Amino acid sequence: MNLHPMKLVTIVCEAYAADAVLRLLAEVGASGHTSFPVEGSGARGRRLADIPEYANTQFEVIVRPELATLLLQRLGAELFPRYAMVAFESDVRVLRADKF
Amino acid sequence: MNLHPMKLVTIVCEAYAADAVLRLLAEVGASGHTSFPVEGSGARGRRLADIPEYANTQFEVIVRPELATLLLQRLGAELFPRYAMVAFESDVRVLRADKF
Amino acid sequence: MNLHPMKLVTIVCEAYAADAVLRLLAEVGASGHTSFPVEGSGARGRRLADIPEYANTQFEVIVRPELATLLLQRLGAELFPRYAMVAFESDVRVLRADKF
Amino acid sequence: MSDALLANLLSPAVLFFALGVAAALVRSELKFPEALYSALTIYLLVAIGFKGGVALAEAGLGRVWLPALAAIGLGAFIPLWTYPVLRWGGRLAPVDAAAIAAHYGSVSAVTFLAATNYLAAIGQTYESHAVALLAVMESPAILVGVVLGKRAGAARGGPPVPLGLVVREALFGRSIFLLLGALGVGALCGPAGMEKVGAFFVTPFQGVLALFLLEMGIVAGRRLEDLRRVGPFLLGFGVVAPALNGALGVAVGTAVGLSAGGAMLLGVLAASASYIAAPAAVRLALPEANPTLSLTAALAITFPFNLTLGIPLCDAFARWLQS
Amino acid sequence: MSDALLANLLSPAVLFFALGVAAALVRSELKFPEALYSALTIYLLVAIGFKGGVALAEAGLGRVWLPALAAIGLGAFIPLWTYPVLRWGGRLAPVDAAAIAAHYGSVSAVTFLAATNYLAAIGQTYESHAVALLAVMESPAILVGVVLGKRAGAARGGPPVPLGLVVREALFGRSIFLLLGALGVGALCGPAGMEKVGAFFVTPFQGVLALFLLEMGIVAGRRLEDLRRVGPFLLGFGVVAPALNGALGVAVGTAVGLSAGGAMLLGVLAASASYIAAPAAVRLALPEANPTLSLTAALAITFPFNLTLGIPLCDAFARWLQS
Amino acid sequence: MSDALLANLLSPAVLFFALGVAAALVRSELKFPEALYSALTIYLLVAIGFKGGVALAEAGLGRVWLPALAAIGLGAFIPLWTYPVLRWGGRLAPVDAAAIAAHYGSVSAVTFLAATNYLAAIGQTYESHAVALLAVMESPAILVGVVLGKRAGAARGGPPVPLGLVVREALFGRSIFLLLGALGVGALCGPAGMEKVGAFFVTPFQGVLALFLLEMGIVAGRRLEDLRRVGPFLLGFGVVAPALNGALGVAVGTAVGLSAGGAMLLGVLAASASYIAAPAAVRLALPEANPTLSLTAALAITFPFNLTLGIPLCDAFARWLQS
Ligand SMILES: Nc1ncnc2c1ncn2[C@@H]1O[C@H](COP(=O)(O)O)[C@@H](O)[C@H]1O
Ligand SMILES: Nc1ncnc2c1ncn2[C@@H]1O[C@H](COP(=O)(O)O)[C@@H](O)[C@H]1O
Ligand SMILES: Nc1ncnc2c1ncn2[C@@H]1O[C@H](COP(=O)(O)O)[C@@H](O)[C@H]1O
Ligand code: NA
Ligand code: NA
Ligand code: NA
Repeated sequence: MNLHPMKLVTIVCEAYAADAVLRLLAEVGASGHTSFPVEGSGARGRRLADIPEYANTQFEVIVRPELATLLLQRLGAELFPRYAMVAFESDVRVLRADKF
Repeated sequence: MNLHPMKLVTIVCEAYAADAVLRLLAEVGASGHTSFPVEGSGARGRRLADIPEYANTQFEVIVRPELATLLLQRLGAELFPRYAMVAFESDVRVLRADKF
Repeated sequence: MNLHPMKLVTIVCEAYAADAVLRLLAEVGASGHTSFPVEGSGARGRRLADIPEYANTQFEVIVRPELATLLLQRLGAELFPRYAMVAFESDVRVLRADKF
Repeated sequence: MSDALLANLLSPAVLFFALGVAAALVRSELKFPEALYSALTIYLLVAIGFKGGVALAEAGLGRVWLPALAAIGLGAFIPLWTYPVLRWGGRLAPVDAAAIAAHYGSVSAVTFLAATNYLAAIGQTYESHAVALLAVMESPAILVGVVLGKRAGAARGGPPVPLGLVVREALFGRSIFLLLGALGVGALCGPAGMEKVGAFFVTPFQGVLALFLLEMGIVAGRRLEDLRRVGPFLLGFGVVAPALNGALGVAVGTAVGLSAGGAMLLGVLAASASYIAAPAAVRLALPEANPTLSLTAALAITFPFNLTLGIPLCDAFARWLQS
Repeated sequence: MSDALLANLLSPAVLFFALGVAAALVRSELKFPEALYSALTIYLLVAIGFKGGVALAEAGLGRVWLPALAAIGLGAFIPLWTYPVLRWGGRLAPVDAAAIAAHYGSVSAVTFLAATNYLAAIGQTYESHAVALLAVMESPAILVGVVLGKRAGAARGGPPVPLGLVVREALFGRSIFLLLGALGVGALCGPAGMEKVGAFFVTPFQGVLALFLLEMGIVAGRRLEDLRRVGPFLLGFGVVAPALNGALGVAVGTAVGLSAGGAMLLGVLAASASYIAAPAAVRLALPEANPTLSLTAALAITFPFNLTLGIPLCDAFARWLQS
Repeated sequence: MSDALLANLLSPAVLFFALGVAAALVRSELKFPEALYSALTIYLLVAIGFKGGVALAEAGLGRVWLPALAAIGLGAFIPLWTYPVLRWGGRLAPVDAAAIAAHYGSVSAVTFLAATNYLAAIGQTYESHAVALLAVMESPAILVGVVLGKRAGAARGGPPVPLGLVVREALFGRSIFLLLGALGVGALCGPAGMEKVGAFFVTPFQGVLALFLLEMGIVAGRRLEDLRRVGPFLLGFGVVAPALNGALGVAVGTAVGLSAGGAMLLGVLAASASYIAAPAAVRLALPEANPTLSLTAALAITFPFNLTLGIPLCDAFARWLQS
């Protein structure tokens, strides 16, 4: 079995930013994504997930290393100024590199 | 305080594969697992989590390094051909290694 | 674009421990957190998330490295003896280090 | 007929379904939480099962066994004719043909409910224990379809799924279990039980169904773009197969002595394609099959077709046949 | 007046709201799952839209177009006077002033419902198609507010949001779509449809609203600590603006020939601030605005004010004006 | 008696519970979303509290204070006798004995509801304000149990939990807060309020309870395999303790002048074990206790026992005592 090094980019943002994030993922060419609702707190206060207006979404995206850099760059330039969000990358080793 | 290096194996799969994944985890001898519903997209299309028939599940399993290899090997051989899924491992350091 | 090394501390615990975890995060000075409901199994048995009395919560906290050590130390000393929980740290690189 | 058709198209149920499709098409961010979808499904299945069980207790098993046998036979037969059509007519992989055949032989409870609403609206009577036919008709086609698929296709890898698991899923899956279980509860309680819980399970039922169809419209509408993946053959199949199965069901129902209303309901059951019970069981038993094909056909083509045209057509055919 | 006020404060709706606020204040771990909040919202919007649509079918469009035009004009006007007040009076950033103005020009369906409950309780009649005013009054203020915000503020970075997206959101957002859609369904079905689904959408309605207000109390109560972030100016604005808008709405309603009950409802609509439709659309169109300001003001100040005092005040003013 | 027993076993509530257990045992993938469980719990607690409050407003506090005091005393007493039995008879750790004692002294609202259903079904009257006894009986045992546990066991590590938090949880926990709050709302609204919201909170109530018991059956059934962890002593305790507490409650109720129906309800309350309020408060106050023991005993042993046998037994004993 071969495992292949990839980057996992994680984005936590207010739910209203979700469409913009999905558009960006499509533009940079991510092959897929996983997302789920979360709640949290940060610089822009508590985001209690009790009503949709305050909900957060977490995105997890596995990408090739060069794509990770591009994705984070554009996130920082285009979406960070507007929305409550954090983003980070980490190293993972995936099964079936051809999927990504 | 001592932190102990372990592997975190993450599996994202269609919900119908969840039973098969749990059986596999039991067979390889994982000491526990965490799971939650997610939605996503990938090679097999969008999986909108609006109805259970399309839902995805994410599994997170902390295992000793040698178990991680075995688990991923069997995932790739037995479940990947059948189900929509991705899997990857990453390095973590856990509190209380005796739990795993 | 600059990415900054940080620690991601992940805590999975029974939902009844959530208040204690949040108090601890405030005490050690974490700048924020993300959380979501999960289900799982471990040393203390299955935790089916079908009723709130059995639910689990996963916390993800991005902190500076020195804070990660402190947080895990106090978790191990104060909360591990009492609650069903696991905790681990991993390495991430964040966008906008000034947020944390 | 065209009056009845218009009345059907202007019923709250169909209009709310159309509204849901519209919401998906204009990409309104309107969506129902998954828990609400599940809650409504549970309510509808329990309510219909319970009501049917009470009716069964009143009617007695004597009047049900023959139509029930016919329904079982019908369910088992449909995959037998649809499989070769899909396999060689549609050039689908054996395992995909078998999976789709299983979906179309099994039934959709919501389509059945819409048909009973239709009958009530036009003042047509029917055997109130007909829900027993719905209950017994979910599993047979799934079992037949799975056997067809197993015979035809070698697994792509991995150990085989134990047969016990498959049978358990076909018999104890979410929707079948709820329906049969509530039927049993209703049969044991009888009218005395209905007096207690009727205000929840009967009085608001039609309104809940209308709300659920709004959600079904959104769900179906969001899958319309999957139609491209499905190909023109399956698109046609999704309309022609229900028409044929519906006619067959009406004929069989008439033959075993059902009233025009009852025969129409058996026709609608035959015409309907399962999108709850079959996907779960087939996915377990035939994981190599592509679920997009069967689920999209059942959900995005056949369900809307039956809701709007199939139901009045079955009704018209049943009246014509029995007049 | 003070009798009516007391009757309002002792209604189940207001008492359950107070209970919810109390739960949040004593930090009881009581909370509603998000799915239940969404389910109740969907139910209330569909039920009110459907009921209004049936009333519309009976009244005919002829009696609605003038008040509807007035409501649209009112909605578009409110941001025009509140924007400068917020911008220069409150020294808020242009984009924040525009966002808040949009929230206060748009409307809150739940406040409207509480007002109709109030009228029913005191035995005051009103035009039952008044819900059409609610439906048409959600969007105009959002569009005006967004234009004000776009003109005033340069984006802080990132590509501009396409205008089409914004208009789509303002017209097809969750709450507007449901309300207008159910209105259309109700208008097409008419009383015959109501007979089918009334047992679900009408009979239990007031009870569902009471339960929802319990949840609204928790939601508002949990945001009370955000009031500190909002500042004293906005706190005052959250009480004074609804009072002025309410009076304006009552006057306009009277001018276009509505009954005392109808004019009161238009007043309540003008007084109410949106916390579902506006946040979604404004967040999309003016992401630079701080959502805590507008949402906290609408949810934690103006909503409770209207629920307890605003509604009886509008009613008293309408009676006085028309007597 | 055996007739009444049979009638109870064939009621929709008990049959749906059995169906849920069966679903878990045959490992049907049927499950309710957590949000639906919470929604049903909220509905049931609010409905029962509100109804009880209205009854209280009509009856006046004068007729309630003595039984309420008796209920509080009973709740506080039960942990005092069960703790030593569990500690020395069952050789349980002090903190576990205290935790279980708290659960059995506190009460289960759903068991109470099933008992009122039972009384209604057999045509037995009872004091309609008896729900006040349910409300006041949740907390006392929790407080007593926590004190017992704190005295007995030194914490295994970590700073002690502030006492204020514990008292707040015991008084303001989810279920107690909802029940007492809705009771207060009902008492303030009176019959006028009931007229508005009764169609939601009263009419469909029994049906909602039946649906909830289906879910409770699944929940209990899925925990049956935890019985192995619990040991034979606790298994016996889960049946014998409710029988004794039930008899005690009936006797106390009779002594303070309750009717046969009212005394039976106090007996059922004493017999029932809490699985909502107690777990939350005890987990907070005595985190060293093993929650599997107390929750499994309450949920998987005592709840089914009371639902099927305990309720008719209490009723029979109450009739015998008062005849
Ligand atoms: N230090 C942190 N650790 C984990 N998640 C965070 C952290 N800071 C912020 N977040 C998440 O990111 C969201 C937006 O952050 P912010 O823009 O800082 O308000 C929050 O609601 C949290 O869910
Ligand atoms: N590149 C990716 N990054 C994150 N998650 C992914 C990615 N690709 C696939 N997934 C997840 O894995 C599921 C199955 O993937 P697939 O088999 O490729 O359709 C998807 O529905 C996603 O939830
Ligand atoms: N090996 C593991 N991998 C992933 N999650 C785990 C593991 N062990 C325990 N957990 C999670 O931590 C929770 C508490 O664990 P425990 O205290 O071991 O019962 C479980 O319910 C799981 O959600
Ligand atoms: Na069929
Ligand atoms: Na307004
Ligand atoms: Na008790």
